[in-house]
Amino acid sequence: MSPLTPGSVGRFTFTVDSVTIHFASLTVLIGIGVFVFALRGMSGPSGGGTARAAGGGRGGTRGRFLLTALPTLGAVLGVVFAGDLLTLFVFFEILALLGFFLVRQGDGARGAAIRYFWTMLVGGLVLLAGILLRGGGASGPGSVLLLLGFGVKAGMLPVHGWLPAAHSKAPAPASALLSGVMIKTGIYGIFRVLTDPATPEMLHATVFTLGLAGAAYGALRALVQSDAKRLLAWSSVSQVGVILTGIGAGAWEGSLQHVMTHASAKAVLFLAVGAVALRHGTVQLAGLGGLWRTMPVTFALSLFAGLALMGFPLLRASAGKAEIHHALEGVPSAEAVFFLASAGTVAILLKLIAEVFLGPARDPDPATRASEIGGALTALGLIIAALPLLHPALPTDMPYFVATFGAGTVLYLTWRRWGPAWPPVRIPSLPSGWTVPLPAPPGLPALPEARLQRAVERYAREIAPNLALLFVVLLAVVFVLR
Amino acid sequence: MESILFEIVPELRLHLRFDALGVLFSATAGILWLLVLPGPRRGRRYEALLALSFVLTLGVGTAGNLLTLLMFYELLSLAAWPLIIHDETAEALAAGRRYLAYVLTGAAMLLLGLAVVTLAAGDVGFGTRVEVPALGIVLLLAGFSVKAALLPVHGWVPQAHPIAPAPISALLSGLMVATGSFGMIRLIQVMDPPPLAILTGVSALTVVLAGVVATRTDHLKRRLAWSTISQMAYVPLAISVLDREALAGGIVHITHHAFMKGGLFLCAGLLLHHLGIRHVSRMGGAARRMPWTMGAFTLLSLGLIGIPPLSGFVSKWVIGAGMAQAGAWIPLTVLLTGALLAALYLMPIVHTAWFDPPPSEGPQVDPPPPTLIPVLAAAAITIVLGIGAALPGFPLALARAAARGIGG
Amino acid sequence: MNPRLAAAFVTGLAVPMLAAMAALPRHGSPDQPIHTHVAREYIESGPETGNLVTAILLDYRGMDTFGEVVVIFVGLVAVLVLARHREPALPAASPSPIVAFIVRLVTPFIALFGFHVILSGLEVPGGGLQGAAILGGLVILNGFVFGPQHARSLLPGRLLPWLQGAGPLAFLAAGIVGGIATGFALGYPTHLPLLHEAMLMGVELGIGIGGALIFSRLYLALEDA
Amino acid sequence: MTTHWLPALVAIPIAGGVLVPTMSRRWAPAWGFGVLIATLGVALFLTGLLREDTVSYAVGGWPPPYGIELRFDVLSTFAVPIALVAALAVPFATHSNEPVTTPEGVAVILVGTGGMMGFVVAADFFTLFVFLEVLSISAYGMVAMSEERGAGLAAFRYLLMGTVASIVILLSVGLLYTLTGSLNMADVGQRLPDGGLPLHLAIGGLAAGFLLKAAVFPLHVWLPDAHATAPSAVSAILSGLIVKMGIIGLLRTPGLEHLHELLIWVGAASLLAGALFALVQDDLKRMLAYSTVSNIGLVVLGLAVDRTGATVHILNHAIIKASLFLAAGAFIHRAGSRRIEGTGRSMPLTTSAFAVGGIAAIGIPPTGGFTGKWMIVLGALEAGRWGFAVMILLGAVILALCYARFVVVVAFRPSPADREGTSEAPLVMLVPIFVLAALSVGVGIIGGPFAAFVGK
Repeated sequence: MSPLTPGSVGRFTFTVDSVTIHFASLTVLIGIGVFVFALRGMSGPSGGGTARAAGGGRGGTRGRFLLTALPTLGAVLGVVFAGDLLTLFVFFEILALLGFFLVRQGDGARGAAIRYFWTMLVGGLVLLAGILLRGGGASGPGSVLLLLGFGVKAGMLPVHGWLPAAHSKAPAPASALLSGVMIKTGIYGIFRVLTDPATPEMLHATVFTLGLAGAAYGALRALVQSDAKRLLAWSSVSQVGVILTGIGAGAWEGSLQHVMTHASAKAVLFLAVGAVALRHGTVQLAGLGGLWRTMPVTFALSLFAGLALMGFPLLRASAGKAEIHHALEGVPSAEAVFFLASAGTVAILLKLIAEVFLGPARDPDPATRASEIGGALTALGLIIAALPLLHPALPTDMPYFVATFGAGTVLYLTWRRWGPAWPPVRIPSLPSGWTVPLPAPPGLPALPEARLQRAVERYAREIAPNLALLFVVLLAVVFVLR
Repeated sequence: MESILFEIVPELRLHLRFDALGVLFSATAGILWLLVLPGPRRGRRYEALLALSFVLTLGVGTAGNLLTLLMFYELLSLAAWPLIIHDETAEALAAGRRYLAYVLTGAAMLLLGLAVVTLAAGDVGFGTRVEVPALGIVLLLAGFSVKAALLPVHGWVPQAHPIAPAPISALLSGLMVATGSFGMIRLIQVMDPPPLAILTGVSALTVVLAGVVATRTDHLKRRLAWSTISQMAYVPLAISVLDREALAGGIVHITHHAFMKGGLFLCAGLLLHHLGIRHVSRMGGAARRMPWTMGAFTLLSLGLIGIPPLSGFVSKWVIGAGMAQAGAWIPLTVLLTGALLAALYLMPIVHTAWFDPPPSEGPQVDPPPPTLIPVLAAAAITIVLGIGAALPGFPLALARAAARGIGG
Repeated sequence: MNPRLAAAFVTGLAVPMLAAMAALPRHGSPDQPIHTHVAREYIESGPETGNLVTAILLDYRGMDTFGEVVVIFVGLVAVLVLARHREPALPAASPSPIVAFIVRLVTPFIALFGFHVILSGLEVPGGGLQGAAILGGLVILNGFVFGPQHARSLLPGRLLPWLQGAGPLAFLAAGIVGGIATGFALGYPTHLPLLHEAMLMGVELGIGIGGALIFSRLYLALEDA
Repeated sequence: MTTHWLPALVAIPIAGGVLVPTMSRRWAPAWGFGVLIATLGVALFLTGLLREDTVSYAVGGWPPPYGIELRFDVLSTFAVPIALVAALAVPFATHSNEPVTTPEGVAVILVGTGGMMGFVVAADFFTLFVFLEVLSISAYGMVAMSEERGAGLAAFRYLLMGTVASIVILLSVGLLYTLTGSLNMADVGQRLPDGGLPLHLAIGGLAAGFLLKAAVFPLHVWLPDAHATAPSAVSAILSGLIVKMGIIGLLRTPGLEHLHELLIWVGAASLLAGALFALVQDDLKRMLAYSTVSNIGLVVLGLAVDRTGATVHILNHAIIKASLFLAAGAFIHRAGSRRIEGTGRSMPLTTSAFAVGGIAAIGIPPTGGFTGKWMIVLGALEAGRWGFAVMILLGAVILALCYARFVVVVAFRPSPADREGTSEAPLVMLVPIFVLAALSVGVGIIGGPFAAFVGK
């Protein structure tokens, strides 16, 4: 049974095929890793002070996290095993709800969580509309809405806004789950839609274009972040873009491979950053440095994961990216953008690893130079890091890697020398009627001037530059695709 | 099964009929009444009228022709009125006056419509289809829309629902408004309606505007009342699509909504009674004081928004599927917008209650089991009806059977 | 009401009424409906009793007369309800001896004449109501002269409640007897002249005595008030 | 068909009434009740006969048109509510300290009942007039019986207006006699000239007189005072029965079809004006009185569009309005004054009956108020008179608000402190109220056969 049949209420159907197994195994493996980390790295009911920095949130974080994370994994499995769209949607919405609680457990995550919730809710409604339309026989518009709905979850370009905020504010293990597992359900959905024969051809190109744009845009945004978790979050946007490019271009196996790569690598990186935060109480790049000495294992694992993500040819993990790249051959413009994104990824990861682990030690306090987080994390990290090695194969595009690596290094160094600090993105608290009630109807209240003022300022500070950048990238993409 | 009793006026008989639609409605009424029965005693008058209005609701459910339907419908309107003003405050009395003015005007329109229909087609039983002038149908629809709280004539709901005692609010929102929609369904069961573009427009407007107003309302029960206006407009919206599946969705929505909104109003009543909370802005930390109550509230809210697999989702899904089948894109959009608005006015309550600090700490004051159980039962029903939607004998099956009986 | 408005109103009503009068069949012309239809039948079939007016009053349209007697009766009773709770009036000032003497003198004659009018109504113009007026007037006259207390003493004490309803009761009795004798209520048995006569006499007497008492009591009740 | 029970219908209550003054105060109500129950029996018997044929009776053996004819037809079935309401009013009044149950009071009621009986069975215009006088004078007396302030003035006003009406009716009867030479209704109907000013004046005069008796707006000015100040038992008779006599008179008027256009407008005006006046009343009985004006308007409107409906409605409204006035009387009795706030709190049964009566008065199915109203609305629609159907329903809505208002006053306002501990009305009041309330629902439930019977 195709997972894209509309389904009927009250009947849950499930299906298993290779794609399902792929996503499911990924979910379970990362889930195990995250749990192990959480058991060790988060505080119990009588949690200590250090745990607050890593896990964030109030006392008793671990229990709450586990209570949320376990059903989250179940819901993810529900999504990927769903035999029809309705079943899928049911788990999808549950996932959205649980995700809210995951994000909400972070310190200062209120705004991000709320934004996440609304985005997911609207995304869910769009998805529902898509499902209904497909069920009603309008497979064209239905597919568009399905893509949009799944795209929201995946962090596809125009609807990615929630992702950096949520991923960076959530507690580290939650971020790992979010980036590693949850956004993959969106990708799973898009994959299913695009592999369905009923989907119009035109949508392949659309996904391809959006993916390409996202890959470049995310990379550029990530490059200018000064917060390690935000950097990783933007990197996720970029990587999702890469995967979507692959799906759109028809490089399906490569895409799935890259899904696995990104999931595991990003989980390791988030957990590593979490471990760093656990020790040092900050994730600001400016406050870190030289940690390779105190946390060598963490460093090694991060490096390993970073290399996998960059597409280091000796790792099997790079095969996916290579296949995606191959699918682009013959379209020079797309290849150019893809190259930019790849170089950007290299620069990002170099930046992360270099700023955190290399260089002079910035932390003068010897008291915090404690041992590493411990054997559990190491074991977990190894499991995760080993994933890309499961199917070792010889690289096929060593030159490409060298080129991207070179370009990325240049990019990183350039930024290091001259790079401007990107204006910090403030997460607006949405919507303002959330807790502060306005005068009751009848008659809708007038828009307060202060709110208007804030809106204008926000537009000038945050939205306008983003739009400009987006515009440039899209223009480039359109230009080269022509 | 039908039973024809008395001839009330020449050619028009008191006529009872048991079909899927009526059984579903009556069963909903029965269970909802069971839920509102526990709680503090409120005196002879209250209990007598409560019982009376239950009987009359059953009458609405089992009416076999238009006249009988209208009869029970009007009597129910009147029987509910003393319940609304039960608290006898000046505010309640004002609300009661307004309620009566609205409901009676609606009744006048219904009667006129019935007269037009009777002149054209005689006794209109629900088993046969008849040809009647469009004017009659329009009048009847307009009359029913007063009770169904469609937009220009919704005015009684936001006043009457918050002012009534909590169990009565639950009944009003759960079933009283539904009788209007029920009447509309009965109408299209027997007559070919004219193009229902106006009904579509009006209900769409109602869904959206009432939802927007609900987000702007601080008074908890009033917000829930606006929510009722918005949510119950789904049913006429579904009717106006003229699709069998959408209709089934509309029918099942009546039942599902009854339990969800009924439960929410009961929760609101408990909040008021145990914590003295009337306003959303005062609800910070309420969930810490009354975790069970607010747990049920949260679940019911999620159900109302239409989060799967709760019952609210089932009705939304079935309505939506029907609309999609019929190619009614605008109603479908409105339907989803309504769900979004439901989230906009319900989730902040939940969020505030669970995550915001309480104004003053205090011990947990969850009500004693007899009062708490109905609320939890409503939540449980929401889950069961959602997950078990496809089981035979469940509302959805009955609604589909009913819609089959109606589908032209 | 504004007097001018009232005048205008009355004029407005009067004009069409006068116009209608003008449009009526000419007064006195023999071919107009009232002379050719029912009334002719009355005249042609002739009075079964001595007097045509009495025949119409008591026979052809006895029911109407019954009704009118009841009207008078109920008028009295209504007044009695109102007067019930008033305190007794003061005794009248002592009358002039001349007037008192003359009234004492004529009282029996007036009474006799009253009864004559009542009973002769069967043959000549007159009848119960006229007699009742005379007898009632007699009581009222006494009341004026000697005060209400004296007038009250002229009335029969214990029998009063029975006798004041004499008019309707006599009609009812006649109705029942006539019903038995002729098969129709208020029918008069022409084949039984004696009974016929007795019934008419009874009715006239009832009307007369009852009416007289009613008039008297009306006077007394008003005097009390 | 002929039966002696027909004249007996008139004779029994009058004989009873004439004999009451001979009795002691103690026995008068019982006697009155017995006589009225006997009358009710006769009325029911005659109504039963009516299923086969109308009953005609030639008084004194003189065949119509020469003698007086009594005729029991569909309209005469009003005798049943007359007897019933009057019978129930008498025991109801025994608890009041007003002189209704003195021998004279009972006599007035009995004779008045006899007058109404004569009125509804009269088939002769002059007889009709005579019995109209009997019942009118009884009615003036009944109003005057009240101990209320202003009752005398109200009665006097009533008397003035009533007398004007009577004179106009008498003049018109005279005109009809001049035109046709006959007084028998059927005969007059056959012998009417085709037209002409006198005919129109006669018909118009009759209609005007009867409309005045029926208290149609704007001729209603006497009614509210009279009905509101009268003792409640009497108000029930006045509002339930006596104003209906005007309608029955209209229904007996020949050539009424010339006046349909007038009637429909007058009726509509009365319907709305009565309802609106009722809305602003602060006194329960005045509200009920204005509600009667409104209902009479409905019936007058109905005369023009659906005579059967109008007839049904006067029958049903008699019972409904009587039950309402009796309930109002019970409230006032327990409150001890016209200030009845909160009285209903301790009188749930009376309040329920009042509510049922109110529902019936508004005309919600399946109560008696619905049947007639429905038929009239249907008639108006059938005649293409849309606006009037709407007006009827509008009037019903306004009336509903009036009744709701007084339900609030009675049952939802706090009672004054000095009236704590009142109790439910005594049984002798409750039973009449409940009999009437039950009947006002009962006649609605069998409204179909009922209307068919009336429409025959």
